[in-house]
Amino acid sequence: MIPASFWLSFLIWFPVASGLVLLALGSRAPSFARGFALVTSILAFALSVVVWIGFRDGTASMQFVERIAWIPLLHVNYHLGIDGISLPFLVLTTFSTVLVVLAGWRVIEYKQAAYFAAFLLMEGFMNGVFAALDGLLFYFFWEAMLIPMFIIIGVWGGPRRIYASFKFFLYTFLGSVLMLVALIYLGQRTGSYDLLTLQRTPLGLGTQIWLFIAFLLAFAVKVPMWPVHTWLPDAHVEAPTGGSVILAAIMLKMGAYGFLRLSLPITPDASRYFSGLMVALSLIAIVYIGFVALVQTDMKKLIAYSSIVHMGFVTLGFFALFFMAGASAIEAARMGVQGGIFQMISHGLVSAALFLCVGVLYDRLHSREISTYGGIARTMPVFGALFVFFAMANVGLPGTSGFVGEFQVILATWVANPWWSLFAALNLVIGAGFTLWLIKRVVFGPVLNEPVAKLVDVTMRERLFLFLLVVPVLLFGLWPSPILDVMRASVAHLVHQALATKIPRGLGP
Amino acid sequence: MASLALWIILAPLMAALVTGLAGSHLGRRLTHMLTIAGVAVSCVLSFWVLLRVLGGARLDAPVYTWMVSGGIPFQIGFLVDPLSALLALVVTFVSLAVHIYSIGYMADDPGDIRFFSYISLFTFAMLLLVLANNFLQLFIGWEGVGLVSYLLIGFWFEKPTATAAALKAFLVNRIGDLGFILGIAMVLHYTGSLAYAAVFARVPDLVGTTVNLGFGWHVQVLTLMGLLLFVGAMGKSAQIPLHVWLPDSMEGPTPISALIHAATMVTAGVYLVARLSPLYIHAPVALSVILVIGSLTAFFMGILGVVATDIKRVIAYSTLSQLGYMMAGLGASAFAAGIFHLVTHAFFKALLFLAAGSVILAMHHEQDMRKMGGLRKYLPVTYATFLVGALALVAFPGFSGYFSKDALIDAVGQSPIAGAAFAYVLLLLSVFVTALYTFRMLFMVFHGTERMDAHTREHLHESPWVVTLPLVMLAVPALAVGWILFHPLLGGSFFASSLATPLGVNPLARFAHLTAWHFFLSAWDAPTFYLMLAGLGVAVYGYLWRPEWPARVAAGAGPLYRMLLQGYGFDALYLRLGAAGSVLLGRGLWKWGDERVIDGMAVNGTASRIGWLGSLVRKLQTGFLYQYAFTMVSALVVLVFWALVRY
Amino acid sequence: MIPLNDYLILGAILFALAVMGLFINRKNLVVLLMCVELILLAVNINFVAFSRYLMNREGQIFVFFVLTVAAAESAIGLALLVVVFRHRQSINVQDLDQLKG
Amino acid sequence: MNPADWIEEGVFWVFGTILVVSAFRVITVRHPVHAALFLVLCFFNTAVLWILAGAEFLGIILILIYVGAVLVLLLFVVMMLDVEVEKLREGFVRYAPLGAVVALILILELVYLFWAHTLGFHGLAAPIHVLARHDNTRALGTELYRRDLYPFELAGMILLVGLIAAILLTLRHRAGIQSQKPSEQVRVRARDRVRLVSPKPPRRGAST
Repeated sequence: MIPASFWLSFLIWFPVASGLVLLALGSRAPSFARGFALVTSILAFALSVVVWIGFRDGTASMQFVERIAWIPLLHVNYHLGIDGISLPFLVLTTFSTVLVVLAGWRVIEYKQAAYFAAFLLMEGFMNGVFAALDGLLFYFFWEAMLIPMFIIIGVWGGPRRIYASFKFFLYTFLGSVLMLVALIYLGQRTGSYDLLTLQRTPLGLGTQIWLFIAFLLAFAVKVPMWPVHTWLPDAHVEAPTGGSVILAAIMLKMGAYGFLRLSLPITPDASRYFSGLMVALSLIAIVYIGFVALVQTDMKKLIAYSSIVHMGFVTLGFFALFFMAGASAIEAARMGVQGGIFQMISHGLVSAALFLCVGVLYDRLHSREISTYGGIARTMPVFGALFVFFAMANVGLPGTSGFVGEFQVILATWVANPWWSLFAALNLVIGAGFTLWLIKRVVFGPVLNEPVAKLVDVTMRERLFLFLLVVPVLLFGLWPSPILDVMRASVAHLVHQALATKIPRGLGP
Repeated sequence: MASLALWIILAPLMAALVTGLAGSHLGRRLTHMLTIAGVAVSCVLSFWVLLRVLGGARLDAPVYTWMVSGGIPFQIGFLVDPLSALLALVVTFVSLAVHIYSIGYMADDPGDIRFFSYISLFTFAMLLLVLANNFLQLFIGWEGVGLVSYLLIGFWFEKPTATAAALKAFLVNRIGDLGFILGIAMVLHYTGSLAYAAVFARVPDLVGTTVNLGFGWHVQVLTLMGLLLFVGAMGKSAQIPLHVWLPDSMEGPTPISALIHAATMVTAGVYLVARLSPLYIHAPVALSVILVIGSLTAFFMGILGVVATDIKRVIAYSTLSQLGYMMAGLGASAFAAGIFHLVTHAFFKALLFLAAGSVILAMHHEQDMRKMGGLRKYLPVTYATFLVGALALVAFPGFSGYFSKDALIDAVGQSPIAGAAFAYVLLLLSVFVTALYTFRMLFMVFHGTERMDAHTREHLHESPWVVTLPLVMLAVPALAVGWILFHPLLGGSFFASSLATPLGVNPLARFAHLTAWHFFLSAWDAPTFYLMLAGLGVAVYGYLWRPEWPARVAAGAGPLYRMLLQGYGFDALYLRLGAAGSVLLGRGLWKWGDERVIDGMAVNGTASRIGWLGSLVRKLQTGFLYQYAFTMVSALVVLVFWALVRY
Repeated sequence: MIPLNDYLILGAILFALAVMGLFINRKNLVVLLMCVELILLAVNINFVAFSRYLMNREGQIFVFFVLTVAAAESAIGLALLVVVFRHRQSINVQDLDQLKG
Repeated sequence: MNPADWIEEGVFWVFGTILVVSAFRVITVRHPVHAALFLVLCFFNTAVLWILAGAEFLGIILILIYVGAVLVLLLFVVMMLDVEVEKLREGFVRYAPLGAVVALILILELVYLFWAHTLGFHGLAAPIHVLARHDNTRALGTELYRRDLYPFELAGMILLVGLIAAILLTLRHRAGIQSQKPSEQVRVRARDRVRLVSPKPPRRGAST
């Protein structure tokens, strides 16, 4: 049976198929491999843009739906569809993949075809996570995506890549297995793995709590939330530039996306039950990790920690919604969730850009230590300007996309509790502290050593992918409306789901 | 009108973008022309807009919807009213002067294209701030000027002190922004909008509402709102205790000190409070705080100017002190007086800085006043204009500073706000201090013995016309603007639609029927005149007649003098508590929290625990079939036994 | 008519003996293989007994398959035995520890 | 109790006892060959018991196929290998008592379990006559070739794989043994066997 719409399937399986072709090709024609990868990724990106154009705003219902029975015995369906929350992430995924292919163009020498193949496979699987509407399909893509990443870190990574890749894999796998248990329980109990059905199924509070804990372990590791964040710095430090980009831009978003797709709508009462804890963890992430980031000596580690801080804003925006009080509670809740989602997208762009910047430096001097550099604004003026620009976006300067999400979250959190808002806003100072201190030590200052004095400025290729990121960062900073308009209806629906109780009447506590 | 406002903003932006992106292809002359043209267009349009505003035109319109979130539209838009139109003109005019000046000042700097791009960008951001009709845009411009300030303080990025000062400026400003953004959150929460008009319309309803901060702590909504927003103003306008960044910001090129750190950006906080006057008149507690902090800043920062030896630092401390005056004026709810002083200060302080820059240029980038002296005859134009600026600064009757500052001090004296008496005394004392450090600087630089080395003396000559022209350009308003604006601003109804009048006693009521001429004539009646003369007298005695005297006084003061040299120890405290403390905390959390507890015990601990368990179990795996068989049978025996007991 | 219990007890005794055989003949690989045959035999006896007393032939069919697998198993087991003996000149179980880490 | 039952009971006890005794001998005799022979005895006795229980087809194939093929193979292998019996008996005496105790406990427990608790098989008075009237072999055949055809084929496949595996494992190529290689003989070409050379005459005066 041919589904009515094939767009999402194509977005998932076209990169996967291309990746397999590249794998089959082996290392026979490296230059063909990268060209092929580039064309594929650009096509996928174009396709996702087409999907964006075809997307209808103003409705929370799923669009581009495909549904075929997959394992009828278990009531598992191949069920795809997107709403306003998942659409921006699809586009972000395809966009990041183009960047990654460009970033790995000349840098990767060992098993080039396999490198690009891994990213194409991952692109497909990540699209799958964002498009899946069936629990088991979601889980399938969720785990499948780990494998290429594991390989990318383990094969093309730095000196401690084996430790990092195992830590990454085991950490994330531990959590997600519990998610599978929760999904199977839901499937057994309701006879359906359909996420939309599960979102409507009434569940007692006790059940919801157990389910929420299982989901939480899966998603909190992925986000990552304090205190299960320690895999991220190691993974980032050891991963090749492309791996870091995808890790930061997309993979971290999976956890938060999971909260939106599973935790909040399926277990709203448990989410409310645990929301205090979640807010506390988010605030700890923002402040604690901010201080930790301050003292890092490794650029990638610093940016990795800064990612955790920014993801803290995301989870804060999501879970503060249970504390909104007063007349504007619903509006504030929506603003918080929207802010969180926007922060995810913006962080995807900005952290990707920062990792690419570090990659540019690493390709030249093969060091990530801050102390290696200093004064590169003298030798690499264009790069210095771009680095400062992205750092400012990371700081959340208005006019860049980094501001929009933080702004909304802080604004919304005030409604929940002014003190939380104060803690979150501390990032204005701490975040500026660690980011600009990095800039001060790397970009500014006198040129201290010979290698830095010999640095050459960014090439056309590097300029291309960095400017490709400048555009959306600036555009969405100056005019965030397009993204917010797309997600508005879906967010409103989500907030409605999260605030409604699902406890069957008479079973409440 | 809207398109007019748009072009005021866009002209410098476009100049900045073109210069920044393609400057190296355009060459120096073209970039200079381009940026100056951009600002000139902006300046002319501002003037025109001001004329139309005088004719009664107003504008409060959105340009585009930035976003809609939580059902609330956040818009970018313009508010053109007397306040913003006046400030836009001041900003563009000073900026134009600085642009022209920079051609000469930055002539031998390799980065001057970048410099011009930055200052045009700054002009854009400042205009965005001034012309905003809502808090969001205000904040965008606010951070935008902060960014450019950061870039320009660290303009000579190979100087470690410059980059450190830039970082410090940004971080201290961010502490202010922390309060500011919380204030914005509060405004949004309680009024449901960020547009000025809508917010001000809702403010009267909020009187008496309290917010529960937990721990049984209830605070008036408007007070808290006003205080939080004032924290932002404190950061930007460098009020105690967030003032520490401004003296260090003198690491930047001198034109920047004139434009950003004297005339425009640092007064953004003053502008903010004045702009929000409809809110502040309902928050007397917040006004008291502003008044006290402003007067403290005015007095104590002024004293620091007396001991500083770097010419730019003296002017920087003077700027701090004058900002304190403005804040005190606002705190006394004499909003018009504060803004008036802002305007006059913008001209004469920019003038002073640019003149100091001219001196520095002539002295081959020597800024230490102890190595100057007697420059009067080498730099006649600079001297003349500097003198005008100095007289304006000390509020010599007839100069612009006199009209604004004496009116401001008078208003503080009239104010019924709590703490006004205290502030009044401090401000009066500051008059003496201001005169002292200003004339000290004037005498040390332009009079007395020539203390520079021979080489420098041979090359001393007046700066080129691109440098002196802006000095003259600014000297004219420093002289005249007080006469022109005194009555319309303080007495007339010029600000009627922009600034709120206080609910109770209006401290400016006395000026309603007072013309500039009458105010000039009444100079003899005010104590300020005599305090100023006293300051002048001490300076003449200490720096012209008996130059060895100040050193003796300093030696006599001992610890007090050292404390002043260290700026009351604020920097040391912040360095130890803020910077070193954060690094220590961060390292502790990282090494102990992350690596020891989480990774060491939880993550790798789990792994090693499993490894240990594995090594135990491994001993059971002998590989001998008979042992397995025996174990199986034994287990079976036990199982069957269990079955027997159970069933 | 013999009760079902008798068959089951017979199977149990046979099974216990066979497992003990595994235990006490700790070194002789051939005897170990024989013990495995005995265990399967014990199981098959139970199958046949149940097949009779439950009035269906499922049990017998199962025995049929068990025999098939047992035959294949002993064939391969003996082949391995021959190979092992050829390499080490011994069928002592304790000598076969190359895979042990 | 009628005589037929007496006979049946007697047959069960006699053959059962022999079965147990011979099984005991399998695990205790010194020599593997003897053990194998006792195992054959076990299988014979089991076959009788199965026939007694109405599974005559299984009883027959147990003797024909299992004893006839598998156990003979076992015997063959045991006799072929030159095993040092004494070395393999090390530790026998040391572990025998413990093994005996555990075995005894297990047996006692099982016996008690079956006697004391009928495990829900109370009502299963054997409907022996129903089965007896039936042609067991035919019935089994029909089921195997109809309903269970698929597993049956699989079983065959398993045997085939076992066959191939056993051959592959034991097959070895010994160096230095002369044998015909038919494939090479067939594949041979004339020019591999005959090499035409056209020697050049030595240059005049080169050697002389």
